[in-house]
Amino acid sequence: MMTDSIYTEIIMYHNKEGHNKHLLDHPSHVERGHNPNCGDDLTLQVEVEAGFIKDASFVGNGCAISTAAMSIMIDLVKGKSVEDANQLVKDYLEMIRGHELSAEALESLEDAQIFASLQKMPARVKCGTLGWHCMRVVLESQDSSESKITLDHNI
Amino acid sequence: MMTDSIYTEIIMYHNKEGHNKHLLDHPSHVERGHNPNCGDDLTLQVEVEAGFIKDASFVGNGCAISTAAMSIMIDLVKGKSVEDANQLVKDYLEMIRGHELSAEALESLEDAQIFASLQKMPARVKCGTLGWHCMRVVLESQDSSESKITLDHNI
Amino acid sequence: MNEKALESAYRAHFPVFRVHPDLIYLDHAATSQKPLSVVEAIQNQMVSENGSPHRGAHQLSVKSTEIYEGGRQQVMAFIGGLDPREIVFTKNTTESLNLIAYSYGMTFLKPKDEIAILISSHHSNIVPWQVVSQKTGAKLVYLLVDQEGKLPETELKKINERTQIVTFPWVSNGIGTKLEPRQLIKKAHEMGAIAIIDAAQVAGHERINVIELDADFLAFSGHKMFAPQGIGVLYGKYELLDKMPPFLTGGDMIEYVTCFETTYEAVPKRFEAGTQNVSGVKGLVAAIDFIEQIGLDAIKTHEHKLTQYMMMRLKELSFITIYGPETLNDRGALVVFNVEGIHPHDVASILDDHGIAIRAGHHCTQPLMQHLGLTATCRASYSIYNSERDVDDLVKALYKVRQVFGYDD
Amino acid sequence: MNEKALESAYRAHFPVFRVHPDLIYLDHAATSQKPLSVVEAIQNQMVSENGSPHRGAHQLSVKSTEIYEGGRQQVMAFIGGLDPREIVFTKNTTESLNLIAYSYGMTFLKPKDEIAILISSHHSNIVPWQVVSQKTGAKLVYLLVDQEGKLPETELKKINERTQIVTFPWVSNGIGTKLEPRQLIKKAHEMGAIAIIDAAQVAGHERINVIELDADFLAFSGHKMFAPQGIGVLYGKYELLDKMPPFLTGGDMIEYVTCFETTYEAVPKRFEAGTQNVSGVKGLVAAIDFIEQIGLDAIKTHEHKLTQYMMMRLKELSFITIYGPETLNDRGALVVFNVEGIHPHDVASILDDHGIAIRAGHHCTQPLMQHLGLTATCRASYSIYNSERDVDDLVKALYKVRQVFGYDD
Ligand SMILES: Cc1ncc(COP(=O)(O)O)c(C=O)c1O
Ligand SMILES: Cc1ncc(COP(=O)(O)O)c(C=O)c1O
Repeated sequence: MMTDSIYTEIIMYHNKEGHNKHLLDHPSHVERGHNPNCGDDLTLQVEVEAGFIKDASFVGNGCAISTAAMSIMIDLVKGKSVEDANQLVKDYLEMIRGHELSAEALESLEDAQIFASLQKMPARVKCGTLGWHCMRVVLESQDSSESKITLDHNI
Repeated sequence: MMTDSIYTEIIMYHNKEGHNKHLLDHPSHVERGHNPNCGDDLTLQVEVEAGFIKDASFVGNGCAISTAAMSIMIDLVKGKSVEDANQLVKDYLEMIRGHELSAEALESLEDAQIFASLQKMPARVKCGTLGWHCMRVVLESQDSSESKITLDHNI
Repeated sequence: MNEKALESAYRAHFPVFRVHPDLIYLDHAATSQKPLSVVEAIQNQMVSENGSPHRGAHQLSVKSTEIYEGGRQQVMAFIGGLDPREIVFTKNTTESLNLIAYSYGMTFLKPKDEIAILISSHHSNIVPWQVVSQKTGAKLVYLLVDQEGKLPETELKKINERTQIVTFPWVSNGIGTKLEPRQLIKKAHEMGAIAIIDAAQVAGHERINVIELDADFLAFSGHKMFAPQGIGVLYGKYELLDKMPPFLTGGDMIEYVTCFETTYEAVPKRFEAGTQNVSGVKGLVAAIDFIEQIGLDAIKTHEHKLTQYMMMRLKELSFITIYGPETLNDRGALVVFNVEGIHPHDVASILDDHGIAIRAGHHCTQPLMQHLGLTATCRASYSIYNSERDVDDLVKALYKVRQVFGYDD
Repeated sequence: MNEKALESAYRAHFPVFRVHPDLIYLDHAATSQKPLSVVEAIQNQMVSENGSPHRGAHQLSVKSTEIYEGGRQQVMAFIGGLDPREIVFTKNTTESLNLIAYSYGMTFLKPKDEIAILISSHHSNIVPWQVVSQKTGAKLVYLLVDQEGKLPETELKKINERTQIVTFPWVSNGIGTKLEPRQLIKKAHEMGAIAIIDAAQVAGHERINVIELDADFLAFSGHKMFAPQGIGVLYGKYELLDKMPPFLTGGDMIEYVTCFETTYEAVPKRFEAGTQNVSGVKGLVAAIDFIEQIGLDAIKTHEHKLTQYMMMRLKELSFITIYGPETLNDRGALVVFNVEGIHPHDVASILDDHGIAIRAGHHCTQPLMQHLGLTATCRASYSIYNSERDVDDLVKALYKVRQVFGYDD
């Protein structure tokens, strides 16, 4: 009943709450992520200022896993430096790939740790990484032009 | 050792002898038969006069089965009426297909009966029917124009 | 035999349920489970009958040729054909449809010609025609279905003198609607077009008779009708196949090859290049034997009952929306639905956790989904190995799904 | 283990020899016999792991995806690849080569371009290029081999600035000659052409390393390397595959389909349309495991010994003409020969009657045959399940063949 647990523990909260699902007034970066197979289509908005993630939010439609993962990610990175956020992205994707993380790294992922069980649900991995890939692109880019990513078949 | 027997009993004789392997002076029909898979390429020549097969011969190259079947057929039909020859062709092809023939029909095939065992050598059926298909085309045609047939995958 | 006994007799043919006794497999439309007889047929072929067909004089090669060409005869009989030359073996429905598109479509279509496609078609019956359209200039015209997936009479008017091809799924895997193929075929022929039936969701469920249908082409996959993956069928009328150029070229489909020119074999071998999947044909024949032994009528009766029961039970749930036709006779062996407030992929994941395999998504029918205003749906599809108990378990599990999402039904 | 024990250990892996204890199978180059482990792998897949890959969230679908994508990794490793995206699954070598011809050839070739083909190529590597030539206006240029099947240095000059494609069999199935692929590839690259290796007769016989070879494309069939029929492989460099349009289109190779437009998946899935043969991939992986367990070096050593012995024994027969190279290192695991005065098909039929399976004919290499001035030949090809005793029996039976034809040797 691993699936039930991932759903019950975290996702409900974020799905219902939806406190991160809105538009930003002054996003510096807008990144759309989509997943043709599921029909997930979420857009991440980020306001980066002086090397810090001042604000973030998302809009769009997707399954519970993709939206919850997105929302939990936003909670996690808000207020962090670009450098720290980058490390979180790296750690999160490593975790999903099934690599061992240091206790410290794991802890820094806070609520996002629950998605570790996606390792055992390969069909849903792309849902759980959609938002994080958007964030990765945002962090890698220096400008704020709108781009569009499609996930490939590896994580 | 069915294969050995078909080879020993009849084919040797006709292969070595080769008394039907030559050109006719005045063929009324020339029919080329070929078998892409084996590389058999034999041409049947027939002189039909007043409803009778006055003479027949063949030229070309092929395996022992195709050349022996051709040669034995020529021995059999020479001097026969077109009608009788037609019946022989019909009976021979029926025999190869594995259909039951009347004792009489079977007997009329004389030496060609040995090819009945081709039923059990499906890979060689096309060899054993090549000459007979040429004869069928000759008998069906009214003119003496040269044509070219390729065997299909059924008999 | 009573109903229960019959059900367990059916189920007993499928070893997968011995390995996974709790599995409720409701994804037959994606791919079928395999009866023991098919598994054993493949095993026998690999162990004692394996050779390369057509090319050799030795016994194993002859045996392979017999299996392969005998299989052609059996497939022909299975779909009511009369000429084995009209049966081409492929690897799946997708290759069958691509073969028509490349060999017939690319060769005979011109600008201004039209290809009429039912909007409920599978991607495999859409994308190849988009490619043909791009290459030949022929125009794609979609016949639109209603909310139930049925084709309104008025849509038939789109088939006109410019139409060269009419192509459609007999049963749509995206919404489950079963069409009456004859009216479409008749209309196509009246206008001088050819008609292609995608029978992927029909083979093994209904008696097919290509002669009565007067179909020009008909395609299906073995793996959806109890046979192994890797084998498919294309039926085509001889006079059409005969005038078509080859598609894949290479070994076994040629007569004479010189450096610069090649003469091709007669049909159907012209379309079967390279070493063929005899093992797959052996499995397909075993599947046909299995189907004929159970009986297509019995299969249909069983599936019909399941459809009826599933519709009834799902309708009891206020949070379920069912798509597709109300009338049972217009349905194939699948029910498409959505769960209020929950994305289909989440539904499928949670059901999977309860041992229930369904499919969620667009079912390779995105144009249909767009037309119906949907993004994704859940699909439960079934066969003789399913029973009413599976439906009961599905219903129970759907309540659980709702609970997980905090609903209190 | 001594030689004899090793031989019977090898043979014991193959159940076909339990069913047919007297079978001497010398037609490995046409299709291989299957080890028990492969038969069992297929059986397991069908019984307990069968689902439709990629599309589903349920366990069997996930399992299928794992088998399929895991298989891609293993095939990659087997041929020394580094990027699984460079492995495309097809149904056989013929489809792999057609994929290149249709997708690369038809797209990128223009009139005046040249395609250089080794004349010893299999029809599957000739006819598709004839079709490309007819459609694009590109010219076919044949690299001619000598009587031993070897490529004289001077022929390399035919590869020039106009050459876009160089394609050749690493080992020719028609004469048995093994080339040094690197010199051809190097020359191709110097001239800006791509190089295609037909490795159908190499996979499972030799270690392949696509990176060291610097091959652009490489094709082979599962069924010739202990795997089942119906599964093949195309290796292609990522940057080439990535710029190629799809070949077969339909389900699973798309991202978004609308009525009139489609965006395609990234490679390799772009080239894998429709439900794939997971069962075949499972069998292919089992075959790779089998090969690695025996060891490619051990296989090569064994085959090398057999070649040596067969050459020696056949040379003792005054009525036998052997074709192909004298030097063992230039040979694959097959010997091509003719029997004086007797047509190869007759030889094969009589040998078959003595339980010996060889192949007779043109071996799908008619241009090579014409070039060498032959119509047909006999071919004995072998693998680890063969032994020197098989060769002895072949020699004895060849005397019988001559006797039947009235020769007194
Ligand atoms: C060298 C070579 N290339 C290509 C092929 C074609 O392989 P397949 O028939 O499996 O497509 C073969 C075998 O028939 C071969 O020996
Ligand atoms: C209606 C329909 N057509 C075509 C296909 C494609 O079949 P395959 O994937 O076996 O090629 C499917 C199944 O996926 C289908 O349901």
